[in-house]
Amino acid sequence: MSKKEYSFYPGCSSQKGASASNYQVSVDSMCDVLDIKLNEIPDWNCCSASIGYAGGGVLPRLALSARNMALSEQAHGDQDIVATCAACWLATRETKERLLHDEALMKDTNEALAAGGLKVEAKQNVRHMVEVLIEDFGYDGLAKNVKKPLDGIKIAGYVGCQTNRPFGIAGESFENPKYLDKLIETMGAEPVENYDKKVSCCGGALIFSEPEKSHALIKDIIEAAYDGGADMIVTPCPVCQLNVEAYQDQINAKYKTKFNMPVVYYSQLMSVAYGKSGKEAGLDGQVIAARKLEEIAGK
Amino acid sequence: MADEIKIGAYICQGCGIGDRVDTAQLAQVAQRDAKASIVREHAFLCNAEGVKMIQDDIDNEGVNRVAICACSRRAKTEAFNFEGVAITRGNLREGVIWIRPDTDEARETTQDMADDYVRMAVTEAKYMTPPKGDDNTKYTPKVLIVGGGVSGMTAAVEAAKAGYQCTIVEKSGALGGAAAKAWKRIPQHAPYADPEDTGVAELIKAVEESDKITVHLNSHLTKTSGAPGRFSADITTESGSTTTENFGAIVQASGYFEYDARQLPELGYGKSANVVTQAELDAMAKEADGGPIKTKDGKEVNSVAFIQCAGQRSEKEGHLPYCSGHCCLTSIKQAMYFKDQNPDIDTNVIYTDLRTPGAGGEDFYRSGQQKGITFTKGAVSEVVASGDALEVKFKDLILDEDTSEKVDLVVLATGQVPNSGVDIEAMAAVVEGEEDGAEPEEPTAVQVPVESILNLTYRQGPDVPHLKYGFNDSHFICFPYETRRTGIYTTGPVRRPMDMQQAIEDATGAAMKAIQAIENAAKGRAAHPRSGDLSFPSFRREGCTQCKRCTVECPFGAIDEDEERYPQFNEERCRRCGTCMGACPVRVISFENYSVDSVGQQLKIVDIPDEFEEKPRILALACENDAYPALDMAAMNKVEYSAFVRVIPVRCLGSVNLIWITDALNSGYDGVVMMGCQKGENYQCHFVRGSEIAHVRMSKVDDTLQSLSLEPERVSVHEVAITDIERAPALINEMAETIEKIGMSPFKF
Amino acid sequence: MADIIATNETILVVGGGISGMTAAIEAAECGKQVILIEKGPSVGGRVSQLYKYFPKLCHPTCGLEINLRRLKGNKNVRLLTMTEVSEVSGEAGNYSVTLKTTPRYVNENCTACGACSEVVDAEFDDAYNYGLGKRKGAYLPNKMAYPQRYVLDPQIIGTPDATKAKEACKYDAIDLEMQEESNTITVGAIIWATGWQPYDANKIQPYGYDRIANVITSVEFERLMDPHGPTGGKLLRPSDGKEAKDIAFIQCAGSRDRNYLKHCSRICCMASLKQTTYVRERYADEGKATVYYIDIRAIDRIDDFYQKVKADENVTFIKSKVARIDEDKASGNPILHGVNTEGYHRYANQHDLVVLAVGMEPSVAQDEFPVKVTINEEGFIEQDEANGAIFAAGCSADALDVNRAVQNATASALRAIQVVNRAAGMEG
Amino acid sequence: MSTMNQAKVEKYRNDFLKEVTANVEEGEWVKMCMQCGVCAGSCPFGPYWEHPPQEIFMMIRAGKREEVLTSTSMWMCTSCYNCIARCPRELPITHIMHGLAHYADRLGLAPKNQPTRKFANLFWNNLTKKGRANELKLGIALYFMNGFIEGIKTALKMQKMGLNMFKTKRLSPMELLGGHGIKDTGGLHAILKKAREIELANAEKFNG
Repeated sequence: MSKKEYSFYPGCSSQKGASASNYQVSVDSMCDVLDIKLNEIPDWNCCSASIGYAGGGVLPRLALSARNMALSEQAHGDQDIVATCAACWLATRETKERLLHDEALMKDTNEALAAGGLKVEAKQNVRHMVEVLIEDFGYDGLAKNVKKPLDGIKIAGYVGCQTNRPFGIAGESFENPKYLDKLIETMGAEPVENYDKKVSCCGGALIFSEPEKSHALIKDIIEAAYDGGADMIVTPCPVCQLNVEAYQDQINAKYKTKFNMPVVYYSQLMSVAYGKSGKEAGLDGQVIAARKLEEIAGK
Repeated sequence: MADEIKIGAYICQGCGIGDRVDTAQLAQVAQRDAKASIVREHAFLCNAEGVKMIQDDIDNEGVNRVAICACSRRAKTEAFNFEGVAITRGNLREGVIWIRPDTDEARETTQDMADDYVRMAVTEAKYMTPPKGDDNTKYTPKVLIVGGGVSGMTAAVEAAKAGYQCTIVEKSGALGGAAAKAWKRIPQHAPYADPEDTGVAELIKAVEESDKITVHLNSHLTKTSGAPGRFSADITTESGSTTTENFGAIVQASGYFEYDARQLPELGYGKSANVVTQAELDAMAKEADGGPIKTKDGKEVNSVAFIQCAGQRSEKEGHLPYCSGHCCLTSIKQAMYFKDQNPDIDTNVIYTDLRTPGAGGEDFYRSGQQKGITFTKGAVSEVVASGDALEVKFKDLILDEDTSEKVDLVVLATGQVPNSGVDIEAMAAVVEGEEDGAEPEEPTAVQVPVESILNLTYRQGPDVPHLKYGFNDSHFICFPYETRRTGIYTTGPVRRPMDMQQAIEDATGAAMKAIQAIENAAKGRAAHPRSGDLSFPSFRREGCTQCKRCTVECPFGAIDEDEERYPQFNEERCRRCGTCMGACPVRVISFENYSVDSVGQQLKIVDIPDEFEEKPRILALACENDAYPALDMAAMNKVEYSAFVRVIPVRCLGSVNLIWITDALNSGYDGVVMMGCQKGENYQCHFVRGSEIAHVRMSKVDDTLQSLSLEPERVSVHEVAITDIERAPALINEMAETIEKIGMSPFKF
Repeated sequence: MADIIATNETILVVGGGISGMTAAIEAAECGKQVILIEKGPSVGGRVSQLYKYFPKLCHPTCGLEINLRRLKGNKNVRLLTMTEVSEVSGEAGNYSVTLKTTPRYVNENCTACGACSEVVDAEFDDAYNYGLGKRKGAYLPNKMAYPQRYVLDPQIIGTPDATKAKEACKYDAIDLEMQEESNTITVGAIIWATGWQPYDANKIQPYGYDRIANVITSVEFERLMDPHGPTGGKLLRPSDGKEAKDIAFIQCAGSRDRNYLKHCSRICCMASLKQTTYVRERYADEGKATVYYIDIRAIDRIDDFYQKVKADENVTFIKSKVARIDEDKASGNPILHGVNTEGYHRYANQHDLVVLAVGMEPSVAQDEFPVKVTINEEGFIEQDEANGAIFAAGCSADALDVNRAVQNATASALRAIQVVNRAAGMEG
Repeated sequence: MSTMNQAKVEKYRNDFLKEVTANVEEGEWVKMCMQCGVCAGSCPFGPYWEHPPQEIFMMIRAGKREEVLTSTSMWMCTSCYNCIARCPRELPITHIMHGLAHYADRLGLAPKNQPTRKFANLFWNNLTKKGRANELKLGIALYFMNGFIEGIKTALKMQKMGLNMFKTKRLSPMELLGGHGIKDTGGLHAILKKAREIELANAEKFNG
């Protein structure tokens, strides 16, 4: 299979030293095996995620994503834009849809971009990395590269919100998407059946401003994973990953629970299954060590 | 009947009948006991060969009565469909072998059962005549349409398109009815976004241009008599001149009255000129014709509130208990009048349940929202004048608070009150009450000046009976055009509240039914539900005591009185239910294919074993539409029931004559079970009151039982539904147990 | 089937549900020649799968019995089951229609004795009961089925079951060699009455129909209540076979929703109100019903039925579109989450059983309609001059209750008669 | 009352629905709500909403301007998009909530101490400064958004979490010294400024 190239939008959290830097490490490893070349959009900016609204209005917010698209068009206009972060993907895709849907908005946006010497057409596909995997490789294609099946690991596929709604992955439902379970299976692990909190919200960005309320949601998410007999949780979203993994201490303190549930990215599962080392899979970036993955990676 | 009766009895051995009963014995019984002329057994009677055997006997042997002893009368009807002969069915499969266990002990009683059903089928055939049809039929391809509104005009135009002559009689001086006063109508086509032209002018044009349609304006009916195929109507103008014309069928499209909003003083109607009804608003919009809608004092309206369900869906005295169906959509339409003219006008629709059904309804609702109409779920308590404006006080049911809104104009969505003429049943009740010396009940419904619409000369009264709230609707879900006056179809808002689109559909269907009535009447065929039945009641005048029960009890008002006060049957009004036959104490009414004898002789030919054989006999009379199919389906499920029962299907429990019960008890039956359908307000009976009447009549059976010194438990009457596949057999078994308890009848000879 | 006689004075009615039967019978009772075709093995359609009608609470099979008797007794109607339209060409007053008939493998010799069914082993989901029960590979579609004739499931053809069935039949009624047939006929007018299907509840993901055993659809609920149904009329819930006494009804399940069907299906409010009475009928004071609704649409004079149900203390109405359902793992009870918008009250209510009042999806195949007619966004055939002499009847025309569907079918019969009368020179 | 608020009150008088339609992101959808409440029931933070979205829509129609704009409710949105996914009328509820929050904030009506309001503003300022989000600065600013003492307390509470993140190299102290950013900040700022101008002009132009 020839090399596949995409115009890559890594997003702030994937930068070195940022909260999802280990995600990026594993994505690179995974792409290496799949022969994917990610061409970073030059000088990309933050998408403002879903929390930029208070300060920014509609147009300034859309302009942020439009700028990224404009830069992508300039640099690799013939490639699909791919994001690994759910919020980055959502913001960019939403901007694309709204611009294409509304001529006036397109005009206004371009007027704003012109102030920075840019211009956008918004014609490129905007895709999440998961879509690339499922649609461009397929489960069978992904399975081919498995060197170390993840035997004996039971995993709760936590899809969360923003890779799922409002756009979601083609062919999947909002309430019970199956792709993550299928990916888990493809890597040789066992998905938790009917994982109740699969698409429940973790509080998202409100973890910062409303920690208590968010912790209550996260507690349910982890609890349901334990109920399903999970060894770990896997997710496609950096916000989900951070929220569900990093606050377990605080949740334990408040709710007298004893959570110690590893939360990993799909790309980490894949890197390990594809024979990469624990470091290459970003496992050293876990706050709660994913022992079972480490074991397989170490073999 | 000049023909000699020649009965062929055909006994099928198929489907296990031959294995379970001795068919040779059945053949013998048919010949010896029931006197069939030709008896044949066949291994597979319903196949081509078996059918041909019977047809050959009809063609070559002169068989004119065919008794088919095989499966239920509901099975294999296409195979056993012989022309020109009377056909009866002995139910050996569903009636015998499928409901009895295949055991040695049961063998004898099963055979007894089969023997009897063969006797009964042959005997019934003997007392039946193939109906010849009515000689007095007329073909009058002309429809009388009462009312020149949208419903009436639609009926006329549609019937005319099918080739029939139509006459419209319109009370007022112009065609168009209520719709003509409206500016626009609710859209009838995608995208269901905007009000559209009413189409009334176009419809009037179609009426006026048709050479098949005659219009009488300023006219009403002063007398209507006859029957389908031969109605005669006196059409009288305002000036008093009368013309008499003949018609084949009648469509009554007499429309509705506007609810009298003066009964809603709390909503400000009558107190402020700026509180109007929907009809008045449409008139104002018509006046404005796309320009600003103005109040009575000439001010442009800047804000308007629509109050839904004004005086409707309410148990309060003087209010309408029902929903008028169209008002939500109408308010949206009218709010659009304002919004389309000037989007800055505030329009608020205050509702409790917004009702915009179907494909177009929801689109129209959304379109209204798109145009900026506000919808508030709220309960309005009061409208008060406050300075120049009106204050609408209401409880916002979403925000859960009492609030108010100031507006220039209030529109009340008041309901439709049917213009259905005289409530003949209330009239009859009043008359009866007076006779009993009781105070006539205070009518609580909204009163509208009552004039008869049709002025029928029918003995039961001048108009079509009302169903509920004054509407002439059909009682039946599956049969929306059923009225209780054959050949007269009501349509439009007189039969059910409705909007214009529905009225157009409804009127087209009513025109169809009118045409059908004309065609059927010409051939002497019964209308629904016994469609195609060519029999009609025959009446032996010399025996009649003029008791009038038949004329009173006929559910369809088919029987009048002649000058000498004898009943006068109007065949084409008759639905062939036999209620008159059941009513007649002197048994002078019968049908060629259904008579006191055709049933009475069946129950008499049943073999009644003597007391010591311990084989009781139970007569079951089962409604052919519900109880009988229920028993059939019980048999398909192999539900067992007593071998001592003999089931006879009847057209309706209302056709059951007391003599059958008396005869049965006298001749040694141990019990009688009657199974009719549900009575009461939600009656199931397709002959309206058959089951009800039977229950009343049978309450009088006690006298008979007493005179015979028999226990009252020996006769039971039940309401049985077609789904009672467990219960119907259980009722029979219950009677068998009762007999076991109280003992056998002493009347065994 | 070479003996189909049809001319440009013949009316073709497509669909043998209550609308199609009505249109066919009404026209035939006017003396017109009618060919009535039905895709399935018997007529009766959706109403034959209902336990009771609203608002009278009478049984649909009662009216069906009358209609069947009218049909059986009328020689003007020719009924062809297992038949569909594959092609239409021509114009008003002169259509050429190709009919495709799939094999039933049972001929008119069948006496419905049931011997074939007894010997066949294979069982399949019973479509009559919406898959809630099983039926044999040789079967009578239901107890009221007309034609009263068995059918062999095509899945048993070529298996030993088929041979066994054939051997069991004493009447030479099973013909395993039957082939698909195609016939082209001429007709003057076509009445399209292909009815509706319950909206696929699997698509309404928040309600977990595919995940939670005790979430069922309104049409399934009818089957559970029906004595002819899979439980013999007992209200037993799927998860554990226990009696369900506290039942939630969710309105607009698939209707009035841009994610599913954007139209209001009209019948569902009345249907749920009716079904609350079933619960009360079965369990008296122990029976409880809760109706979650947006607007209760008990339209026109039958609003009194709503008033009556509303007055019942055991029936609760909550103005709310339920947000989602999950399952109490221990009891199997569905838990409904949402907000009562009348005053903002949040709830998480457990019930024994949830009934989704699923919407009415027209069975008009929008993309595959054999000839050009005007079909609206909702999928219903609009009345349009451009449709020639193709007239929709019943739920092919709009989301209608039985009463209105029959009304509409009667009107369609007249529209068809106008065309064939013109063809016959009766003018108009 | 802020001047902008004053101006809006005068411009729209009692027609709050119209004001929302003109000034709030996706505000033209508010009129399309049919009060089913599926949004209210779908929100993960539902119980914390004083007025759920559908009620806010009704309040807007009822002209409850003050109550709506000073409410904390729309600040409860976690952007989970459940309401959007389920709304039978396809209202972009998430965006309307964001839009209302933004508008209330601009008018100076949003509750000053609403934590999400503060955080969201911090976030915007953080990201627009250098074009990319600086998680550490954001985090520190976040701790201290309720004042110095509160900030110390929060920081202590969050200490372990922060340490964990440092340990796993998912939070870099280098960020304090500049950290990530884009090259063309000038261009970005020009774009954002222009976008803001166009948006304000559009709201002024809107009429009905």
